[in-house]
Amino acid sequence: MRTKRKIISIVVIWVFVMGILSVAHAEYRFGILNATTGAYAGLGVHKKKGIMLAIEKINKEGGINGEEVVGIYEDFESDPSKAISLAKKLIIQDKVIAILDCGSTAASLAVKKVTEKRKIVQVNTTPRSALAVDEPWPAYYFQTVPDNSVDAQKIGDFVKSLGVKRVSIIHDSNQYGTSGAIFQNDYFKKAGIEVVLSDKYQKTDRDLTSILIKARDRKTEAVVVWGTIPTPAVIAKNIRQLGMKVHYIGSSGLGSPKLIQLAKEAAEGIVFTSALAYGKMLPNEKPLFDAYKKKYDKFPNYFTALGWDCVMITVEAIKRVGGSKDTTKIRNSLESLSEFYGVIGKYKMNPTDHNGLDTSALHLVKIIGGKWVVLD
Amino acid sequence: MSFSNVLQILVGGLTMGSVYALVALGFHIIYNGTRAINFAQGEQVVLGGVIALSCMSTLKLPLPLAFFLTLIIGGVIGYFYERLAIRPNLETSELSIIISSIAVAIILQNSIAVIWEKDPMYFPPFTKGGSLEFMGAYMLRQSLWIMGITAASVVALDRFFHQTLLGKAILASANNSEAARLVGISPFRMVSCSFILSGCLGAIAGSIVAPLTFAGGPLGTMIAIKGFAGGILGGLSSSRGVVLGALLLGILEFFIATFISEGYRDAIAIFILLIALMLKPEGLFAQE
Amino acid sequence: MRGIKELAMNRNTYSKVIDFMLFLIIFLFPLFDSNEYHLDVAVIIGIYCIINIGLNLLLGNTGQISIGQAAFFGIGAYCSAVLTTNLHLTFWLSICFAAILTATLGISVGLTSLKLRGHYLAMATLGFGIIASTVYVEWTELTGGTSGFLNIPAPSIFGFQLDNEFKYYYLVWAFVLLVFISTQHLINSRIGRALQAIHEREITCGAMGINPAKYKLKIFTLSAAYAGIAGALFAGFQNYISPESFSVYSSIIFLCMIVIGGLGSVWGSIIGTVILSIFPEFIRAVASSEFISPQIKAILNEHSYHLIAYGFFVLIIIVFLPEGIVGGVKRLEAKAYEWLHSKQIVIE
Amino acid sequence: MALLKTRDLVKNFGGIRAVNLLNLTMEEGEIRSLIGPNGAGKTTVFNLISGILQPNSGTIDFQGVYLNKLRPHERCQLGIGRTFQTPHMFSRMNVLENIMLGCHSWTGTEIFENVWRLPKARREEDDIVRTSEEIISFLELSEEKDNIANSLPFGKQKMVAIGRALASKPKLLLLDEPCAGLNESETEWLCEILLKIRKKGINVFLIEHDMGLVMKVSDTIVVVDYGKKIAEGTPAEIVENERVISAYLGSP
Amino acid sequence: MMLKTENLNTFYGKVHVLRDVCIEVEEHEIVCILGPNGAGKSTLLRTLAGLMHPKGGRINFKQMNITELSAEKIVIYGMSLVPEGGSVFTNLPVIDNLILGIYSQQKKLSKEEKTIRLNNVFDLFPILKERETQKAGTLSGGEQRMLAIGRSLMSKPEMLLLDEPSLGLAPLVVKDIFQALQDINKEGTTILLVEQNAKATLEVADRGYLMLLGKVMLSDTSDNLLKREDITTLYLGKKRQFSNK
Repeated sequence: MRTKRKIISIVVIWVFVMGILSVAHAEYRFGILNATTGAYAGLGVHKKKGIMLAIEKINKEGGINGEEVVGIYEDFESDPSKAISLAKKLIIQDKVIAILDCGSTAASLAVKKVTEKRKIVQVNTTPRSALAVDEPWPAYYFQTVPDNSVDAQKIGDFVKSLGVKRVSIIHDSNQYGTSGAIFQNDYFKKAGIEVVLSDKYQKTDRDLTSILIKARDRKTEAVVVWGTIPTPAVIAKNIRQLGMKVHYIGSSGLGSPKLIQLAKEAAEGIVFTSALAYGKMLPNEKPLFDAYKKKYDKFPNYFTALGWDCVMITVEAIKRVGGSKDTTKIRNSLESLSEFYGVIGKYKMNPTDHNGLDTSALHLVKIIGGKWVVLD
Repeated sequence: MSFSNVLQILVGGLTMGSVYALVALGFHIIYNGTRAINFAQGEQVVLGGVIALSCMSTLKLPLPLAFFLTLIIGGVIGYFYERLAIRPNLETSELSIIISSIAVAIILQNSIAVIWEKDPMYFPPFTKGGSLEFMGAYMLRQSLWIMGITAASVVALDRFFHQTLLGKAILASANNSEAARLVGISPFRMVSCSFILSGCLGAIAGSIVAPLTFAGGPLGTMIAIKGFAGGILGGLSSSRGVVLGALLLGILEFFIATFISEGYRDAIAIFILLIALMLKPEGLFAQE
Repeated sequence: MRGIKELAMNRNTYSKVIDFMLFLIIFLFPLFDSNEYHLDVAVIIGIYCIINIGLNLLLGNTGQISIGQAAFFGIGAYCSAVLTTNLHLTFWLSICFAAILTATLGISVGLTSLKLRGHYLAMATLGFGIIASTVYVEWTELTGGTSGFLNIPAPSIFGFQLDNEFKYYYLVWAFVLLVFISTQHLINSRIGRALQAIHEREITCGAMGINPAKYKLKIFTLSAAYAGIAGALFAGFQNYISPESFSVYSSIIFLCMIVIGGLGSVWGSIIGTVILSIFPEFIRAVASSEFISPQIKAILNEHSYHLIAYGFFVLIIIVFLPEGIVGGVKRLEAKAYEWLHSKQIVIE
Repeated sequence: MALLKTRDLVKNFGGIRAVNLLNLTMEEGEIRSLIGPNGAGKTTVFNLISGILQPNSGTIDFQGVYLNKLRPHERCQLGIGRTFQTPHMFSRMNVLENIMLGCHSWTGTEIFENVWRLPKARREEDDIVRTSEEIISFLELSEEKDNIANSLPFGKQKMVAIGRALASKPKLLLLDEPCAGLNESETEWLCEILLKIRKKGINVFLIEHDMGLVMKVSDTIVVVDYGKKIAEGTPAEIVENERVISAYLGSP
Repeated sequence: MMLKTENLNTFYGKVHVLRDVCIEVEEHEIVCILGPNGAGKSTLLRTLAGLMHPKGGRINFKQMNITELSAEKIVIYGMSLVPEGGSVFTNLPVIDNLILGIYSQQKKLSKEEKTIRLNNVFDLFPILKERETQKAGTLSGGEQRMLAIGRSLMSKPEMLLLDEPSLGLAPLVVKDIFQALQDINKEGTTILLVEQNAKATLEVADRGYLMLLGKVMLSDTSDNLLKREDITTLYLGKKRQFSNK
């Protein structure tokens, strides 16, 4: 009996302590919904680094009106339905005032219903689905990454400038790759460039000669790849293996030092779009590069920048309404956020565009001699 | 479709098939020793890759030495895996062994991600140089290594199980453990042996396929499933069967990806596998 | 052995009371804990319970493994989603259709189970799971592909919207109760005994007039239908579904849940589901509690240790309780009974 | 009409012919024994009759019904019950439940009725319990009724197995070595039981090595060797038969 | 003294199966243990072979204490059990089954010695030679029994324990097996035999023990046992006991 009583008293005290702790917070709580396990783990870790660095920086600079920013991190294991539960957890239990990242397009969409209902801002780092692009922006739904259509336009313009007539599109079978390929196809159709092949791959594929020989047979002059590391590196290796002489153009998803590390010589000559102007650092990119260099002694990649920016624009929006914790005010402030330079580019939000980035945010980067060289 | 393309598909299919085959051989060994399925096999392969990489990059060992060290570490991990996770369940049921192996797979997968990194890592090929050309088809030098070592493993395992006393003892103790004890075979030791063997095999597989698949990364589940499918297709009880099944699966995948649909590749390959199983429930290449 | 048996007899008389009490607790739970997040977790647990009761009937009672249960779950979910969203059918009708569709598919997968056994059956069901996952992704027009299926309406009952966690909790757990009772009845009937016999020794069954093929097929169908119903409930609750929720990994986790809970026991399915679903919450609570120093917290935050912990948790349970939690409890009960018995003898 | 009739039954295993052109005719109301050396194919004959194996050629008739196409459970429903060499108890069931299982062949409620405990299912359950308890008292197993069948002594398990076969209300009972593993008193008792079973109008066909029992209870004996019938007749005839002595019994 | 047990007590779960069993076997003897079902005969053999461990008592084999040794170890010391029903490795061919019999001595044996032993077994059971490459699972019950005995003989045990070698076998085969046992014995192997078939067993055995309810009731030479009337009544024992199966 005695042990029983002891256990009960411990439980009671624990609950009591937890209760006090959960009430006593005078801080800005951001929920960070991110996947560091599962299919999106490879991207999730980088985004998370960016977010954590940004929060660190803000707090070092005195937080918002002297109050600390706290990031409450949850891993949704790349399963959108888990993301729904965790979004509820963050909002109800942790009382966050914004949800950042959301990890994947599917998860962003899944969480949308919860955030709309409870009027909490969600700032995503993933582009909207191609299926949802024609719909108006949901009220509480923002993103730091340029829409795939913007990226597709940048790639398309470059391909056009190469004078290529026959291209192949190879894309990741996930949401990002699929919707990118849709925009890319549309662009080429309008531009009068023939798409000889449009095919997809699974993230775990490690040999894509089966697709590439089809492209080779159809006399493709350029291969446009929509996807994220590592499989684009496999494509580069396979192109080299097959001895194909084609232009290799990639979407922003390729923007990672890993590409060169994995593909080695095969990465030579790859061109990809990037929001980060590697090599010629723009002033708005400096804080991230400095912070990252200091902590990890490396260059940050595109995804780190996305994570960084989603903290930065949220904090900026809060600052612009005088540090209010009212989520509707934050939303309105975010919607009117313009002329704000993030690492990615200049955000010009408005009620019809909750992102506000255009092709000017993107640069073309070419790999020459194992180094990034910015083309424009 | 030209002949060279068909050849190219065969090369790709055989290479990937060999990767699956090495995993399937691991399944085969454990199946021979315990009649259970070791779902951690895929992760053991991934682990082999990253360990070999660490041996080379951190310890600065030359490749053959790194390969050898990885083999030993793989065996040791196999041993501890068996002692800690499998042995307590040996006498209950196959199902609890399977669940144990799933738990170990989860632990290994995430531990690899924590200890190394979540992204795949570059692993240098065994021999330098561009791809080899043969009648219009191009083949990576590493593919030859993979196929060669797979073939060697099959022959070695086949001989081990059918010509050495220890191999026969493993088969015997899985078949009838009481009778095995009565002739002096310790069933526990036999299970240990099979796990050490499959650990070694995982390590070999991991280090030879890593130049192709990269080291680390979220590959374990996929190759475990493919290896299992290949093994079942061929018939789990014979080493030749599992390898043929896995190779067939690899080639099938490449043909489907090229001629039908990359998206439905897995689905169609599995569908064909199911039909094959309906026609020959014990596997296509099973003996008897 | 005799002791255990007598205990089992006693249990039969008490078990109904215990069942009733436990369900009473379950049904009173929302009145004491109105945290919507907790209710959300409880709803998901309830949905998984429905699947796992079916899976346990299949595996624990009939001895047929299925690593494709999440596929039926997904098919039920997509079926209901399509019917309610695109065709504007009522939720209740969609549940019926989901159950019928999954049952039909269950028959066709079950047909393979007649020919295959053991690992070969495991592969067949796993294969079915993979095929289903591929179809969710590829049939974009219907399923939304990787974007997932959006804007599924919340169900209503006689115009009463089941749009929050509290209301949905009762809906789901009412279903669990229904499935629980019917499965209990089934297990304790002539068919339940036949299933047990098929599980243990199929050849002997034929000699006793039991048609193993028929029952295997029927149970496969039934468990598929359970999963289908669960899927429809899931779609209605989440208002959004995507292929990731119905992956092979989910199937494997379902398997872990019932093995850890206890094979062949309906309560085992429920307990296993609850424990493996609650565990991540527990880890979360530990990781964010004040007892852990900020340095360790920072490390924990840097990496995803929770899945490693999850793996170890599953491993520890299966190593120490190979027959699952219910099996362990039963063994404990038997021991306690024997102990009591020995005391009595001493007193005499 | 003959109860059971096989014509030119053949069963091959690989290259070995386990049953070779076997013709059997069994009339109503008899106890018949099937004896022969190990590996002579006796159990195979039982497996063919009960449908666990399919013959390579030849026919089996049971009360004029052509059996070849029927599966084991259908044959059981027609009235062929059997036991196996080992008792095959179901480990998690007690004696009563084991015997209740035997009642499966003549009951017919479906999943739906049982799930909702409809009156029909309840009535049937009562029937099953009643029949099983009758059999239990017939076999004097009442004391063991609630014990887990697997924990019983071997002899008792064999009794339960016979009870389980009886529960299917068979017209023909196939017993595969019912005496193996029994001691002499148990064997004697089994003898009485067999005679009582016959009195109930159930025909018994048994495989047995215990010649004492075989001679005592059998009306006729069939001797097989290498899958072939080498002799058939009353016990007295068989004992005298030269071929049987050289192939099986051995000279005294 | 080849084998000597002192007050062996073995439990099967909660059931006390062996109660203070003391037996002795001299070299080159054939000793049989008789008794009704459930007397604990099989349990005694399993305890001796190390498959079960006694809760009390002591087993001495060739002046060595082997009480705590496991089955795998005991084989090495030269005691081999042929279990009830002759459990063979059904998935392996007959020849491999036999070869595994020398597993415990693999390092010590020359190739020639292996061949000699194999031939000895084949001489004893010619049918096994015919079935050499056949999987053991396809053999009939009697053949499997022979295979199991042959497998035990491969290790050339000094002592052979046999559990009901005649169970379920045709009278002719039983004769064969008993003949084989006598041959084996003549070559110098000590045999401890558990049997139901009292008469046939006593004809080949030198001495016999009678067990009842886990206890050794009496021991005597075969001739004496055969003569004694009360044995038959005891052996028939009307009581039906709890068995260890």
